[in-house]
Amino acid sequence: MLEVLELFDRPAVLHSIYLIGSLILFFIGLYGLLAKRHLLKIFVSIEIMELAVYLILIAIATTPGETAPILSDGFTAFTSMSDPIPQALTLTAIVIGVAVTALGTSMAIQYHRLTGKVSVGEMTELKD
Amino acid sequence: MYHHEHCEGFQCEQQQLEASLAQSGSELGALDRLMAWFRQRSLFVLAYGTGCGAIEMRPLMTSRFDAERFGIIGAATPRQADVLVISGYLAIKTLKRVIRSYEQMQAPKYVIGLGSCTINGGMYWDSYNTIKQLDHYIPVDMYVNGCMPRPEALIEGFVALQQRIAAGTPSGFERYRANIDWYKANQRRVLGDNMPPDYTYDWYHAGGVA
Amino acid sequence: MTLHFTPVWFIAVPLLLAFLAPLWVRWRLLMPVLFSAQVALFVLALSWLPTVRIAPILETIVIAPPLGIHLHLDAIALLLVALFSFAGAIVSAFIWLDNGAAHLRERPAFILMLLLIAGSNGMVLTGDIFNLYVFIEIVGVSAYALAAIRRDKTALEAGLKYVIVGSVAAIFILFAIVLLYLQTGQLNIAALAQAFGNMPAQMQLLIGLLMLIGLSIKAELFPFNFWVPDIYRGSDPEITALYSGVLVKAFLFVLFHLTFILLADPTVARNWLMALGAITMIVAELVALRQNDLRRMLAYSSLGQVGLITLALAFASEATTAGALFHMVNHTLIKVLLFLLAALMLRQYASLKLTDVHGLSRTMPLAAGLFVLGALAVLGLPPFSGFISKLWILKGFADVQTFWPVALILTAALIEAGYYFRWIRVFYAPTDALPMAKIEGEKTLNYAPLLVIAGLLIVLGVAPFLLEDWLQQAAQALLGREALLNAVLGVQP
Amino acid sequence: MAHYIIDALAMLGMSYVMGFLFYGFYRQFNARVQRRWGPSVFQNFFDNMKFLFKTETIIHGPMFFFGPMIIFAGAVTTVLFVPYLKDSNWLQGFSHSGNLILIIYLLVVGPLGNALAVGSSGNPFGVMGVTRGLTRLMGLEVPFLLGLALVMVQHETASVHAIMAAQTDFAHWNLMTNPIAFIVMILPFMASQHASPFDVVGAPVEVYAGPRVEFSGRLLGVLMTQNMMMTVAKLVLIADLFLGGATTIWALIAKTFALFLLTAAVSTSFPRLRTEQTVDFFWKIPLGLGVIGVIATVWFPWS
Amino acid sequence: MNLITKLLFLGLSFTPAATFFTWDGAVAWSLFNGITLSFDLTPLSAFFMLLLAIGAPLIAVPMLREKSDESAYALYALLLLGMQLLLLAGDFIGFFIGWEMMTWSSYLLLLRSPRTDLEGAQSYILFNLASAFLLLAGMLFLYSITDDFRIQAVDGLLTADKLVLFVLFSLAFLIKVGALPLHLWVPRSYDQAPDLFSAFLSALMSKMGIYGLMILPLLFPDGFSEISGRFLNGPVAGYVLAWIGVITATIATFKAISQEDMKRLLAYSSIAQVGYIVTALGVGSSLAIGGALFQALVHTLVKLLLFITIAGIILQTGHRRFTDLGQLISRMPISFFGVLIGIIGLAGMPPLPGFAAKYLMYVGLIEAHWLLLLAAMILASTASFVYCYKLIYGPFLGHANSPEAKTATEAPWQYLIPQIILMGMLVALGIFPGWAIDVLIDPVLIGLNMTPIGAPTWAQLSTNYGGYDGVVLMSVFATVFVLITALFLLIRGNMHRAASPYDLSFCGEVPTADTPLHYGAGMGRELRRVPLIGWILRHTTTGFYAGLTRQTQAAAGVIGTLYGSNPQTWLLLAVLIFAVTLTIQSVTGA
Repeated sequence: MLEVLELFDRPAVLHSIYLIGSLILFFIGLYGLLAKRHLLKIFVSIEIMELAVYLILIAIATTPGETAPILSDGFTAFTSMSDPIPQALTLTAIVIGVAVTALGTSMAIQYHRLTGKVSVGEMTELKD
Repeated sequence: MYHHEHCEGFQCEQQQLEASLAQSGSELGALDRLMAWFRQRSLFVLAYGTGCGAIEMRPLMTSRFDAERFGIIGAATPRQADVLVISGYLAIKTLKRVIRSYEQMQAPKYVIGLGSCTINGGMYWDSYNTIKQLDHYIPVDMYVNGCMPRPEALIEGFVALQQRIAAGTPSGFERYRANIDWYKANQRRVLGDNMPPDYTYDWYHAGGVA
Repeated sequence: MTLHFTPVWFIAVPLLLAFLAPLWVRWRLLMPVLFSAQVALFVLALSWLPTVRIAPILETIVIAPPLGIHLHLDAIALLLVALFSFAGAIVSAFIWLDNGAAHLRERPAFILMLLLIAGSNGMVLTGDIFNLYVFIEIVGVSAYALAAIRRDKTALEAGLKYVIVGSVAAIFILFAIVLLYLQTGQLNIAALAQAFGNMPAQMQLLIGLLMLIGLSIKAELFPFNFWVPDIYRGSDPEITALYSGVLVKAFLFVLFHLTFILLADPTVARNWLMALGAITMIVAELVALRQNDLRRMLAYSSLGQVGLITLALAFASEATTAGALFHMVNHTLIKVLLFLLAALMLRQYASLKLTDVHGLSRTMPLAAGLFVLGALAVLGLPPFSGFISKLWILKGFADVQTFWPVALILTAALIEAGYYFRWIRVFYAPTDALPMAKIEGEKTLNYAPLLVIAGLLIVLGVAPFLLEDWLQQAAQALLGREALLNAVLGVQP
Repeated sequence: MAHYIIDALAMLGMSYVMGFLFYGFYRQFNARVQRRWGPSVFQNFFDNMKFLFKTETIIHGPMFFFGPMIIFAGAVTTVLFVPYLKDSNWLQGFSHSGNLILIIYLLVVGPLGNALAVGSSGNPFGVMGVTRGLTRLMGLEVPFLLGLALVMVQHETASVHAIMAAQTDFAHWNLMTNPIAFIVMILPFMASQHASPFDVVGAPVEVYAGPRVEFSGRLLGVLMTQNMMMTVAKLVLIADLFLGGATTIWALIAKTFALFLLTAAVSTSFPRLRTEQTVDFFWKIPLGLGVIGVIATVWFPWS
Repeated sequence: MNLITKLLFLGLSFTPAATFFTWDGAVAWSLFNGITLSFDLTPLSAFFMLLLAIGAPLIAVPMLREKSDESAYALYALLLLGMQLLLLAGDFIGFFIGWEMMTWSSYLLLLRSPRTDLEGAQSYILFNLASAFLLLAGMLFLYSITDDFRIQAVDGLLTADKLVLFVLFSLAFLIKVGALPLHLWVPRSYDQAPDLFSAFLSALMSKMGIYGLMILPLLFPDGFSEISGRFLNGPVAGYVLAWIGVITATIATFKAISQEDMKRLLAYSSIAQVGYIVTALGVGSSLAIGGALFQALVHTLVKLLLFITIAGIILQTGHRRFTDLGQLISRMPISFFGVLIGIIGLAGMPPLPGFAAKYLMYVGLIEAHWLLLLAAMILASTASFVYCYKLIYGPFLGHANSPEAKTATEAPWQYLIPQIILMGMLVALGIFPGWAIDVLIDPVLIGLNMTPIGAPTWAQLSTNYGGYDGVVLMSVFATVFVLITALFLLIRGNMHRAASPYDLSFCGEVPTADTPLHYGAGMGRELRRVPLIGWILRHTTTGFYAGLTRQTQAAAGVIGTLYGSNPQTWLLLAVLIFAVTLTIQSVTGA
């Protein structure tokens, strides 16, 4: 039993699990993006895909046992600390993603107010 | 030669018309005689069949009678023709075309009346739509009588016409020009408003030269 | 205190000005600021030209590459930055002078436009791949918002579509960046380039494809450019001018910059990219034949030109690259001109459908004339600069006896002529209708920015040697992988 | 100068006399074939004089008058540019200033001038006739010129004098050395003489006498005169080109008469063709022969 | 203001003349990347520059009559500039620049006519651009072989390369001259263009195609001579070109006969006339090239004259169809003489110079022993009599067929001055063909390294096949004409003028104003009964090009369906392509 748990501690296994999970998440998002008609659902799907990508980054860049990359409490060297860059990147990306999603949803709401439509398929105003 | 010295009945009318023209056959100069000779030697006949006599005109040109040896040959357009043969009866409708064609022919030009119908109406003497006496409407130089005359008679008529031309006898066209008003009045009597336009002869009034 | 000029200014100045927007609103200086900022950047760029010609400028922020973030100002970056500021200046001058589109003269538009320019400049300048992603997103967000800035049905529809497609493209790019980082632990492009060759081939392929598709969507390459006509049709023509003139060029640069840097041997991707470019060109030109709306037509024409540029850049010979860069410049100028003309025409006509603009030359003779000029230039007819750039590209192909692109380019130009001249003929069609009354505010001053572009097109067409050296250096900079790697990685803080 | 004037007058006089005699002969010949007596040999002269002495002539505007003048001038020019005699100072006209191609084109100048007059008359039948004439011309000119071109290629010159001079004796007549050219050329040549069976254009009973429908009196006389002269000029030209030219007037008359006899024989034997049949005929038979001639003499020069 | 603009425009139209007379020394302009444009006046280009110098002001004069139109003037100036650049260019780039400027500025001028329809405009620009792009392709091909854009670079290429270049260039220039079957744009544009601009198109712009074609003899691939030597006295490529020219001439002539519109007729006649030139160029001997140049000169003058005169008629009557005109001879006598001289030149009748040109070309063909070509050329040139006759009969003779034709007056003086000048030039050239040979054509031939034709005197045209004397010919003809007219008038007799136009022998009937007496449009209709002509007239290339357009449009439509409006579809497609490419590449192993 323990061996099984230890198995999970091994980075390769752990990374695989994270990777598979993220990819499943990614494909869920992709499915939603391609199959759902509702505008908000589409934005949700996009957000899910984005999150999946972040997850991959965070998960793969971190190995079990590493500590948070904070220099305090007597830690003076970057030993056995996780790589700080992915986390910084992810934070930035999340901010951007939020901005995009916010913009998109606000547009969608306004569009709904103006036209009463919520479906992507009904957006045919621009077609000649 | 069936030429009468004396006039009878309606023929006198024509002689009175001719009387006004100078009898100048013997006074022809050398050049005039030459010209007259060329003229009589070459007669182009307008191919215009007005009545049943037209059927007699055809053999005239063929091998049997061969009018070409007299210089007589058909012409398609009045501009080129010298002789207009009125071949038999002349309906009033046709008269208009005949007058038009005659006036479009270039002088010197001659008219031969063929058959009795042109002389006195012949068998159509009481028809409502033929003319009875051709020379009331256009001047006739030579009548060939008969109903219908045979080609031989026709040839004889032509030959007689040639002799008249060679002799310099005044021709119908001079008579027509001199008495145009009389002819026009006669024509108008039968044609009424259906007269051909007058630009073809208007210039006769200005002394014959346009 | 002396002002220290650095490339950061190209990014920082617009951003700063954008954040100070309330101030400009209060002082009623929005438009002058917008315009003068762009002009200032343009002048700045030009003033740098002699320096950059000697050696590229590397501006490191805090620490040196590969660890630090750095901006890289070489000839091509300078060319594009100058081009973007120039296009921005023209568009803002147009908006300023033209009192038609009120919503473009307000604060949101002001901020977004500055952001767009700042982001585009950043994309061109940055030497860090995540930084690149950030700039892509900045540009993206501002572009999405600008697309919808009119806030009516069509604009919102365009904005929404743009958001959806754009964010998916961004995810592709992000995915590729994440994979790159995970594989190499590097974010600096130069460092990545060194490490890229050591990655497993499968991974290279995956990353390459993700990057290619993400950037292709953004850079409007077939078959990822289906969104373009709708967006161009829905948003304001002034904004569209920026998309076609600035945005696409920035993305094209990024695509080829990454290709040439990351791949030690660019010929690997050559056939792919050339095929992509050729198909884009032919398909777009063909489809444009049947477009009955001016803006959609211009959109397709834009796609066709992008295809041409891609085709030429992908060939990666110096002559074609220089020609393609020149064509980029020309295309920006021309498309800005044409879209701004479309904006002017929209003031006068309810719609820009083929059937509605019959006899336009009667009411707007100058606009029609400028349209003709733009069309001739985009078709590559002398004596306009479009001819020179096309000739340059064709000559580049002929230099190495490659004739199929020549044939394709000429065929595409012929098809392009088919529709452009159809529009011209419609503009000049005789109409029985009386000339429409001139609308208020239609004044010759509106045309001033457009006339500047027209003059530039002629000048560059007659005297292309003015730009020759710059373009060739830019081409060398774009293709010179080794030089760049050495320059970046050899630098010390 | 005086030499030229006398020479020119002699050429014109000879052409005219030969012309009406030939045509008179033709009418006689035709009559005899038809078992008629026929008119006098001088009949054409009489006809012509009659027209010239007509006292009335109608014209339809100035161009109508100038047309016959142009055609006459064209005919005279043609006559004067054809050398009548070989190795002689006389009957040369201005032929040293011209050449074969020029003569061929001069043959057409007159008819085109006349066509203007016909058009000017305003008679649609006349114009119809002109169109037919031009169509026939289009048909006949191709094999005609091709035949002559074969001769020009054979002698490598376009000068009639040089071609004449090259035919020293009977064996060197082009008729003998280049018979195919003669065969190619002769039927179109007949058509260019308005001879039956290609005379649909101006025949008296076809659309009202064709182009001449409005011409009368003296203008018609002029047209007849030039026609006779032109006919002789063409005959002389062909005699020059194929029959070795003539050193004496008698030889000239004999050769041209022989050619004319050939034309007359064909004319009396065949029924008239419609215009398009004419054209089609020329483009099939003589032109086909011409192509064979080209292949035989130019592509595969046996000799 | 108006007057100043007009004067300025008139001055501009003299720029080719100024260039022609004052040009000295070469000019170079560096473009980029080692591409340098060089401009100079060679004997050949000087010849064509002369045509331009004659034509441009003569067309400008009647243009002054219209309301002053600055943009038209500007375009016209650009057009002249382009043509001068083209002629001066010493390399293909400059040539191409001039060529294209000419193309688009003429297109814009074409658009100024209210009659231009979409098909006409599109076919004009697309054909001309196709021509230009073929030229560009040829240039680039040449450059790829020789690293040189100079025109002289074509010397000494391999046979295969020459063949490729020959095909590209000849296609380019044949489109410009409107050779069959690439002529679709010609009748449309000549017909629809502003009336005076048609003169420019036909007289001057088609000559630029000829100028281009002049380089083709340099390019005749010589690899087939062992096959062809036995049958042809010349290169096969030349033979093919000559046949193209002569077929063009023949078919265009028949088409011209069947036209019912004056300008369309002239358009087809232009195609035909230029076809002769192409044939002569195919022969390529010095006689034939001389003939081609002579024909170019004559055709320029003739077409200027005819188009300007026709423009005058259209201006005065508003009609352009043969059925609507007639009997203008008494109302527009000078125009009548314009057309008369024009058609005599066009038909190649002696004594006008059209004959000299034809003579040289015929002799060139005979000298080359290309007799079948000669026969076809004769066919075309005799058939051209019919349309020439139609051209003068329709408007001027016969009966007036519309109220406007009954009341028209002579064209304004602006139209008459060029007509009179051109008539004078044509007559003078006809009298002095040797002068044209000596002064205009021989320098060009020498410049092309060919034997000059030479002329003993200015009056004489002389070849080694014999020649003729223009002065003798003209004086004989004129003397006879004057003498016979005088003689006839002296013994005038009773010659009288018909008192009415309806005094016609009309089978005894009396025609009236309602009788269809004008034969204008019907002329040539019966030609359809001749099998060959009927076949030609029944077939057109319009269908082919219309089909091509339709197919392209259909393809565009099919591909256009890809550009839907649903973002999900777009993304689905992108993802699918990603997946498929990834799979394929992974499986095959990149």
